[in-house]
Order: sequence, then C-alpha cells, then structure tokens
Amino acid sequence: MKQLQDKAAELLENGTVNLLIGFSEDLGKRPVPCFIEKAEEANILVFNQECKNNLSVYLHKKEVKDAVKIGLVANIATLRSVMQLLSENQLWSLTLTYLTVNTAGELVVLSSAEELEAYVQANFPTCRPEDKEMLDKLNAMTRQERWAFWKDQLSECVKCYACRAVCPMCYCTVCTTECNQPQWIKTSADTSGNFEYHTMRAMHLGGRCINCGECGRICPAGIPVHLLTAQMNQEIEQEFGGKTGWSLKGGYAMNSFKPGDKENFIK
Amino acid sequence: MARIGVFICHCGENISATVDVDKVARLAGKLSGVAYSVDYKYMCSDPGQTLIVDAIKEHKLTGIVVGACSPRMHEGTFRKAAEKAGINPYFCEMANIREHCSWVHPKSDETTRKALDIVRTMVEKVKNDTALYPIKVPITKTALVIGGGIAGIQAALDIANAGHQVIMVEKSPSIGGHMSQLSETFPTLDCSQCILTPRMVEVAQHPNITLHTFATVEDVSGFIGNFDVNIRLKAKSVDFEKCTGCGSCWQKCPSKKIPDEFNAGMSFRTAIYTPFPQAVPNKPVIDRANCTWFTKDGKCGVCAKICPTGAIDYTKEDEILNIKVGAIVTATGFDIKHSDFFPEYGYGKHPDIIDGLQFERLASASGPTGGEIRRPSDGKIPETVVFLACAGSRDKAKGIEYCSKICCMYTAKHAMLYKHKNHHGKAHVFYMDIRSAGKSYDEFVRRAIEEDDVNYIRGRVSKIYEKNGKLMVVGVDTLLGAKPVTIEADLVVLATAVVANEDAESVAQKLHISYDKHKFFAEAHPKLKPVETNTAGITLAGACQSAKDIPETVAQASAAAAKTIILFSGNELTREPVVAIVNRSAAPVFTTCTGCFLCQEVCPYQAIEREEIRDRAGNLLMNAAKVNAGLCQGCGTCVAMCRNKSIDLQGFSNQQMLSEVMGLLNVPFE
Amino acid sequence: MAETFEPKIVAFVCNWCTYAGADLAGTSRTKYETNVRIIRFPCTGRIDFMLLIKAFQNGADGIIVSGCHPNDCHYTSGNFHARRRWMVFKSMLEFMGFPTERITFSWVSAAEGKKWADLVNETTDSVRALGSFTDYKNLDFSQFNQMDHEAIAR
Amino acid sequence: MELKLISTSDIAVFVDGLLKAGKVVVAPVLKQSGKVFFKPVQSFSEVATDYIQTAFSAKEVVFPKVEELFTYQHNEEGGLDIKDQLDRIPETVVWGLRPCDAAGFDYLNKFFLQENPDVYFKARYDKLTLVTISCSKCDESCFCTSVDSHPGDTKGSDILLTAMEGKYYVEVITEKGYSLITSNSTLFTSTDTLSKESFLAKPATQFSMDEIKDRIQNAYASAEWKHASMGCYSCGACAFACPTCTCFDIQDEGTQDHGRRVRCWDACGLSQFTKHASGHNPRNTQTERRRQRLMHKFKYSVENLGVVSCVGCGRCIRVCPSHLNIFENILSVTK
Repeated sequence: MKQLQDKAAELLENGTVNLLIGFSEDLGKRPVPCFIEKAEEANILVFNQECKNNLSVYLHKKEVKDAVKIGLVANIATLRSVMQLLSENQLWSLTLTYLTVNTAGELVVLSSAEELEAYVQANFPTCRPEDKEMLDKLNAMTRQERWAFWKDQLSECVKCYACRAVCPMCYCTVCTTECNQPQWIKTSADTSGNFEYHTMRAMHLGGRCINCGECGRICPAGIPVHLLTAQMNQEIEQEFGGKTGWSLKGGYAMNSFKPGDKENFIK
Repeated sequence: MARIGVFICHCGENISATVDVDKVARLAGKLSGVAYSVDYKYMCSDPGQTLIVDAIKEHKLTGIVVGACSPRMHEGTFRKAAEKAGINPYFCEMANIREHCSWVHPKSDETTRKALDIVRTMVEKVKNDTALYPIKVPITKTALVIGGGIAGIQAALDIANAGHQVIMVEKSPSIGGHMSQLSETFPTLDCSQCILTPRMVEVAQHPNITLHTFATVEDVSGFIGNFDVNIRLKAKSVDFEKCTGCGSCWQKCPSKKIPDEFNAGMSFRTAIYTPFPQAVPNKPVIDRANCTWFTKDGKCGVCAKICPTGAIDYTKEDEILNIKVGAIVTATGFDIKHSDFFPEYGYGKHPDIIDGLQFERLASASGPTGGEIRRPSDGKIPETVVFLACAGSRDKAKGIEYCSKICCMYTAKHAMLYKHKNHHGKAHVFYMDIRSAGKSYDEFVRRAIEEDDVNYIRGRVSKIYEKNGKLMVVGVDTLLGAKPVTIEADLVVLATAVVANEDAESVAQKLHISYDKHKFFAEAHPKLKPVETNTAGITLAGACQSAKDIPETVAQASAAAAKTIILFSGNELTREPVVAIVNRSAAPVFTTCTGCFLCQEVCPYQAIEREEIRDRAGNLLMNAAKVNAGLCQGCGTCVAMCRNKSIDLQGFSNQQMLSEVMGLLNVPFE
Repeated sequence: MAETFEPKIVAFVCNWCTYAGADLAGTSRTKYETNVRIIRFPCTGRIDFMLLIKAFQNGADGIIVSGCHPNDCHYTSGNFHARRRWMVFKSMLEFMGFPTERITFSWVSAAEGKKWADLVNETTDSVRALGSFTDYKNLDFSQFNQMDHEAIAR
Repeated sequence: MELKLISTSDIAVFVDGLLKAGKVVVAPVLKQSGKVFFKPVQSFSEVATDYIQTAFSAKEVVFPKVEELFTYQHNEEGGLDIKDQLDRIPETVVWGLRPCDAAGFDYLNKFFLQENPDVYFKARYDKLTLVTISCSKCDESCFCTSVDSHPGDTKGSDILLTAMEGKYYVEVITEKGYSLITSNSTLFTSTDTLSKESFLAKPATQFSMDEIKDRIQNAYASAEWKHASMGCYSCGACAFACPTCTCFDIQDEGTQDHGRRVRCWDACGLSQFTKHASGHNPRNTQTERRRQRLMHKFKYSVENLGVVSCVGCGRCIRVCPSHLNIFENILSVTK
C-alpha cells in the first residue's frame, strides 16, 4: 500500500501524471473511486480485493480527458478493458500510466501500451467461476424456464442505465437508446422495452465485453445482466476464436468472417 | 406534411384478376398522409405515366407509391416519371403487388389484404424518403498498368489507342513477361517472340504510353478516378538518356556467373545486363546484388571505363515518382513451382529433371542451346523424355487443389516439339486427365498422340531416381489394370503448378484488393464481374487472377481496358446515391460517430476513411469515420454493424426500414 | 365460426438473390401461402437485428431472413457478415429463452423461385402450428399497468 | 389520530382480509436476487418481513415507471380515437413501506397536486392507502433523522405500525386509514399509551436541516461540486431508486396511425436529460448534473414547495455504482 502511495506521489510530483484515478475508503471503509491531482493526497490510496470498480470507465469522462496524462490504479479486468479500448481506437488523446499489483503482491508500473499488452497477456483472467456456474445452470434449463427467468428478472429493470454507465465499452456519445430518429429502443421500462434494451446491449457487447462483471454487480434491481454478455463471449470465443482485450490489434469477431463459419442453422 | 399519391396498376389482368384493385386504391386513399389514390389498367404505358405526372402536379404530391410489378422491372420508369413531374425521383417507391402477390396467390380477400399491406408499407417508406442526387466523381483520365507481360501490354495498348494516357510499371528491366520466354505457342506452334516483340516495341513507341521498367508500386491511396500512386524507380545505375544500347559494357563485365533468369537458370548472365536480345527497352541495368562495384566496395568499374557515352552512374539511387491516375489495371502475372518443390522427384537436385519453363528455353532458338533439346547435365540429346502433367496441381496434399489449366496443352506442345526435333526419340506423357477445352485444343493433343506418336500414360509418377546414368521414372498405368510402369528416361519435364507471384500478397495489400487463399487476386464477382476487383477502378488482367493461357489473358486484358475506357468516357463518374453516410452535425457534437473504426473492416470496398475533426486552432478533437461516396457500393453492412447508428444508408435508411416494419405490422383499421 | 389462426410472417430479404427469387416465383406463377410480407434490403449485411426484435414486438408471429448463398453475395461478403451476426443473435435469443424456431434463416438465390415458395409454405405451416406469438406481446405492460388490468378482470 | 393494538398473529388475517375485500395489496417481496421489491401480492405469505429497505421506493404505485396515458387509433373517417385507463384503477393498499417512503408520498402529493393537479397521479392516489411500518433496524446509509424525520415518523402515512413483542402499535392517522381498520375492527384493540421509542432504530444524524437550509444558499458556487461528482458514472440509479424523484419523459410509441402515449421515468443525472435539439447542453458535465440533483432536493424544492425533498432513506447511497454519498456531498458543499 505504502509502495503504491509513494509511486503515485512520485508520478504526480514529477509530472508523469496529472491525474491519478484509484481507490480510497469512504466512512464505511468501503473502497470508492478517487481522483488525485496532488502528490500529498496520494496517501489516501488503497488497493485490495474489494476494489472492484472498473475505473477505465472514467477515461471517457470529459474532466478526466482534460487532464491528458492519467495514472490508473487498476485490477486485471480494468487493464484488460483498457486493452480493448486501445484496440478500438479510443483513448488516443491520453497518455496513460498503469499501476497494479501482481499475484505476488508486488507493485507493477506499466508505462506503455506494449508493456500493458505483455502484462495482460501474462496475467490473462479466465471466466469467473461464479459466472460459469450461473451460465451452466441457465443453459441447462429448458427454453421456457429461461424465458420465465429473464422475464421475471427484466421486469424489475427501471432503465436507469447503470449497466451502460459502468461499462467501459459503452463509450458511445449518443447511445442507440437515445436515438429518436428513428426511435429504436422504447424509452418505456416495461418488460418488452427492457428485453429490447438488454438484447441490444448484449449484441453490441458480444465479442467486445471483457467480462469484468461490473454491470451485474451494480444493478440496483439485482439483475445479472453480465450473464448475457458473458454467454455471448463464451459463444463467440467457441465459434470464432479470439479473446477480447487480448491484443492491441483487436480482432473483433463480429466484423470479420471465415468462409467456413457455421451455417447448419440456415435452410 | 406528406402528400402521397398511390397508383395501383391492374397490369391488364395480371394484378386485377386476383386482387381487388379498386378496393386497394380506395383503402390506400384513407391512409394517413395519402392525398390521392387511383387505379389504372397499365401504369407503365404512356397514358399511365402521364396520369402519374399530371396527378403529381395537380395534387401537389410530395411522393408516390406505384403498386404494380417488381421494382427490378419498372422502378426506373416510374422514377423518371416522378422526375418529369418535378419531384426528386427518390420519392418514388414501388409496391410489388404482382410478383409477390397477385401472381402467387388465388383471388381472395386475403390476397387483396396482402396487396394493401404491401402498399401501406411502401407508403410508410415514402414518408421517410429523402431527396437524393447522383454522386459525381471527377476522373483523372490516366491509367496505371502494373505489369509488362502480355496482359499488361494488351491492356496498355488498348487504353492508349482509345486516346488515354497510360503509365506502365514493370519490375524487371524489360517488358515481355513469361510470354517472351516461350518457344512456340499452342495450338498453332507459331513462335512466341515473333508475335510478341512487335507489341513490345509498340508499347515503347506509343505516344500515350509512359514506360517505367525496373520499377515497382510503392503505395496506392485514393479511389476510383482519383488514385494517388507512388512508384519506386529502382536505381538502374545506367543513364538511359545517354546509353545507346551498344552492349560493350555487358560484354566486358567480369561478373559472368550469375544464373540467368530469362533462361530459367540454365545459363549465366553478367552483372550489368539486358535480360534478352529483344528486350524493351534494350538498355542494360546493373544488378547491384551481384556487381563487384557494390559488393566489394568500389572495386572493378570496368563498365564505366568502357562505356563510350559515360552512361554508367554508380551513385544513382532509387527514386519515388508520384503519379495521379484514374484507373489501375493489375497485370502482375504468375510464377510456377520449381522442381525443388517435389521431394518424390529428387528435390530438384538432378539437373535433368526440369520444369516446363526450362524446357521452353531449351526448345527456343534464342535459348542456351540455340533451340536444340539437350539435357542440362551433359549436353547430350535425350533419347527418351518423360513429361509429367499435373506436377503439384490438383493435389490437396501439396496445398494446390486447383487445376493449373495450361499444363495439358503445353505438355502436348513440348512432346511435339521434342518429337519434331528428334524423330527417333521416345516421348512419354504421364497425365491424370487431359483438359483440352479450347478452340483447336483437343485436335492439338490428338495430333501429338496420333501423328507424333507421343505415348500418353494415364497415371501418376510416384518417384524418380537415378540408376546407371538413367532416370528411372516409376509410375502406374491406370488404364492397363493399374500396372506399375518404370521408364528409363534421359530427361524428365515436370509441368509444375502455376502459382501466384511471391509478392502477390503485398501487391494486393498495397492496392487494397482482396485475394484468395492461394494469393491469386479476387475478382469482384466470380460470374458477373470477373474483371473488376472489389475496389472500384481497379481491374485484373491475366494470370494474377488465376492460371490462364495467352488468348484468355489477352481477352481479359482487353476487357480490363474496356472497363477503363468506359470509366474514362465521361469527365465525371455518376453514381447511384444509394451510399452510406456518417452523420455530421454542428459543434459541439460534430458527429455521433465515436471513431472505433470497427466498420472499416466490414467494408468490402475500403470506402470508409478516417477524418480528423479539429477546432479552429487546429487541435484534434476527435476521429470519425467518413464514407467515400466514390467507393461505396451501398451494401449497408457497415450500417448494421454500427452500434450507435452513426452510419446510415441513403435509400434504405434506418428510419425507412423501421417505418416499413412498423407500417407493415400496425394495421390502422380493418 | 371458429377461425383458424393465420400467422403474420415478415420476410427480411436481400435485393439481389431472395427478392429476385421471389420475383421468379411470381413470374413462374408458383402458388404459396399469403401470410408472408417482404421487406427489401440491399443486402443481408444491411439487416439490423433490432428490426427483427421490432417486428416481433409489433406483432409478427414468424420471421424469415434470407439472402444470397455463400460466395454469391452481390457485395462479396455481406452475407458472410450476416451469417455470423445471425448465429450470435440466435444463440443470444436462445439464451434469453426466446422461441427461435419462429425465425427461419435461409439462402434463396435468384434462380430458386420454387425454394422460396417452399420456404414460405414450410415456415407458415410451422408457425401456424406454434400459434400466435403472445409471449412477446404480453410484455407490453409494466407490473402496475398489468395490475390495473388484472384488477378489472377480477 | 386513533391508537390501537393488533397482535402479530392477526397481521396476516388483516392483510388477507384486505385482499378478500378486493383490494390490491402491494407489499415487500423478497426475490431470488436477494433484493426486496414492492409487488402486488395474493396472500400475506408472500410478504417479506426481514428487510431494512426495499430496493426501490413505493412511488411506483402512484407514479409508475411506465404510465400509459392513453392509446390512440386512426379511424377510417380520418380522425383519432383516444382512450385512457383512468377508470380502471383499483383500490390499492401499500403495505409495509418505511416512514421515510411515506414521507416521500407527502412530497409527491405536493409536487403532483399543488397548482395544476396531475389527473393520473390523483386517480391513483385517491384510491391508495399507505400502511407504514416503523423501522426497527437501520444501516450506515440511513439518515432520516438528519432531514427532519425519524424511524417512527407518521408523515405521509395513513396507518403507522410499530412492532413490539407479540404485537404492533397501530397509529391510525387519516380517514383512509380509519376506514381500513373499521372493515376489520375485530382484530384491533384500543389503547391510550404510546411509547414506541425503545422499539425504533437509531440512525446516525449527519447534520441538522436548520443549518443546511441556511448554508446551502451559497452552495451553488462551491468548488467541492467537482470533487463530489467526479466519481459519478452518469446513470440514473439514484433517481430511479429515490422516493421523491419525479422527473419524467413523455413519449409516443407506435406509428402515426396507432399507438400509445406513455410517461416514463427520467433522471436529471443522465447526460441527455437537458440536451437541446441544437446539440447544446446547458448541463454538459456531471458536475453540473449532480449539483442540480442535490440542489433540487435541498434548496429548490424548499423554495418551490416548502419542503426538503430528501427523506433520508439512503437508497441513492446503496445503489450508487461508485458509492457516492449524498450526505457527505451535502456536508462538503455547504462547508
């Protein structure tokens, strides 16, 4: 912790970083995102297993972009999402330095995209076991049971768009939900409008989602929306190969094809 | 507010026999936004069209729906009528109530209801139509021809003869290509150089053709009508302005042991050289990789001393020439597999196992043996020659599934040439099938078998080894009960597979054209666009696309030239405005495009470009996609890919398509 | 009089192959079921999955999506991209418990008028057997609208 | 006000009696996600009893997340047929909401019915009875005592129940409450003494409203807003969970010929909320949007309607993906 705080202070002090995004603790000792501009404030930084927020979302924020030189205290999921963002030509205006703690508990500082790529590939996360368990459970259900499951879950959605807001891949300045010429997605948070929204969200994230699970974790209605994208990723990986957030070159499965792709479902 | 006219055609009785056209017109008239509705016997007839034109004017219609036949039939007709009446033609839509309704369903209320549904759907579309205008693209009327073989020569001459400028780029020191290496040509056995050389000279002398030999394409940008190309002019080390082509230099050059590419490695050339006596241009270049001046740091210099005009210049460097062209003909040709590709035939280690091109040089009067067929090892005239067709071709295990197409014919030719020169020699041909479809082709093969006594054996050769100075060719004769055969040969000629050039992939990438898994360049459509590529303005000629013989190559080259000449026939290119467009709006939004550029990869036409949006001080604010309307063909794959609908397709816009779906399913009244 | 259920089927087809194939069915006077309504797209690559959802939401009972056979695409690769998208979309819907048997994906070329007619007939038969697609239509109320309606019913 | 007692075992009889009488009962229900939601129930057995706070407030009963205002249909004569649902609204009882939520109804009432009454809200509210249950537990997000309320507050309720050992205090506050009791009068016994304090939760008091009301006057220009909103992801979770947030958006769904007009929840924290057609957005940054939300709760609603529109339920703190804390923010900007 001290090492992290010292390094952060050093980066802020010597001007490598203008703004450092990390975690501090709130009154209830819960880790919360924090934004540090001065070296002397770096002592509020914490980093532990409970630091789950995917802080890369903030890189799309205007106030953050204005700072240009950004330090990011990040868990592996966050680093992986940065990889995906870089491959999608985002973050071009930023100079990024990443601070993370490896499995041995040591502080790691990554100061270029290439270093980041090497680190992410060496520490690439597997599908989270709790997600895998839920996916298997759902896939084992009958079609009708799954329909009932999602119908019940999605009836609680209020379209607060928190799932979209916490997703680093949902960086569109105007989301399709906000298109009104034509109105693709109903603004209504009735179940049909919710199905529409979540299907669209999952389709747009399939092959791009980095499985950080934040959308499901923070849903105020407790809907496991992250399972939709996790399932899509699993499916896409199986059928077409490639891993999201693996390479700086990208390799988005949905904008490529192979002549021999599966087509046994086509008459 | 939309004022839409609906025109329901009876098509004689083709529609009215099963659809209650009167009812459709009557109910369509009650749809919101419909200001006028009528039915008529033949809408496409002159009076029918006049009816439409008059109605548009009289009722001040803003758009029309013609309920008649397929848009593939008469969309153009009615759009012209709409234009005549003063409205934008893209405010006319056709409701296909004939092919998709009256012809395929019996007379019933249901059929009439369906016709009305189709009309209503199109009414909803018209409400969301926008005025579109043909896209004009200016054209630079200069063509670039890449490759100086027979394909490039033919295309260049055709285009130049039509009065347009042509720039030809050839990577070797002379044009002529593989055809210049051939001895005689099938099926007429006329001499290859005799028919080619005049064409080569014509290219060199044509006032409309600028020739750059010893040059390669460095990079290509731009689009149809407006390509921007950089050409690398490799340093020739000889000033062509001064050189008279006298030849003293290469006669005196001390580096004489360089395998001669023109003779397929069967003789040697010097470091300063012209590839062959009839070369165009007939002036030498220095092969720096083999010249002592360059490899041994300034030693030698004989050619500079001997040159009577002082044309030798060792200090020359590669130059980059920037040119602007409107169209590109790709005629980069092919290569063949060499005998070292075949472990079963001795990895090319035996000098008397040669490939087809080497045999051409042996048989050629300008070749290393002066046209006498002698074996490379000892120069003896072979008494038994075995020819192997399909060496590598049609062999999945070798990774070459395709037929190389020309081998059956040239093998027959080789066997005949050998027999003509050595009447007592024995010629055997191992073959899989004889593919001799072509004018006078089968007759030619029959002639080899019947008149020239060439022994055709249907079967493959499993191995060749040397024994007592003979080549033992071990094969099987499948027509004689699959009996093994062994032939003692003096010379073996492999008709090796035709393959893409080694640098084909990098050429394709520079040109942004696609290629197949064998690195042959891909045509835009296998049936209907065999000459075009996916990149508008770039055409293909010859064997860079697939294995071809000379007449086919020449025909395709002329076709590529014709496509180019068509393009050059106007000052501007007019294109259908059904193209994709990335939205743009005022600051501070500029566009909703986030610049992820995931759309770039799905575009088959490389029509999506990057645009940098800057503020007045020049600071980069954002990157956004931009569609080059000159390249876009309007498939709309990018539109469905774009997550936040920043790209739309004119004529099939999101608003239009969604309105159609909504209009179709939301029945206003029953 | 008990009316048999007649499904509404929307067909999303490409201009160059399936639309032309349906035209050919017409010129050949091949008779088929009246339930299908065609929407023309330039290419299957243009067909946005959202349109399929919208169609179901607005009352379609079945959907046909059809275009050129692989390698026949007028634009070379639109159908290849579409094929991937359909595969993923279909498995996505299946995961959500959506009855994907209501969507028929097909390749129908410009020469396959007969195949088009057969496709429409088969799809109509199978969707007719599945019955009206109420699952989706019933989602159109939030729980408190639903509550109102149920209360009235009681 | 009348004061009564009901035994814990009779609670189920009371609720099931309401259902039998044809009323719709909306009560907390525990769902598989582990969260508690207000749901229409068919029997008391479905009702959750062990919870601090429901995931969302009960405002949905009077201000649904999607309110169908009317349907329209183009007719053959060229006109439009318009139908609404107002006459179909049933008698409804909300059971088991917390005093903070009930206080929220007090605010909703003022917002929707003062000046130009909203017919949709009124139609629902007129048929609604609120049976509140005092809080016996709280967590670190609760701060009702800071906003002039407390875990046993009767504000906004028709009936307030407070659990004791084996029985409940029943405070009958309004006429609506009274008529609910009378239909089941045998279950209730009268009492005179009310001492519920010992059964109530003790949430921490973060500030005093009297001080904040003064200090917030100058808060608009505070530099702390940026800090207070830096972590905000710009979602609408806080607003949608809030018992007093009333922003909505009106949309027509359907085609020109046929469809419905709906009123949907909206949130001032969403980036498109104030965006103009021109592309200009007067509240372009999250700093401005979060300031708007908090200033509205603590200043503007006081000025416009005379009440603070934060009831201290703490939902916005619990749902916030980045754990933004409303009372910490209020304290920092009023420093």
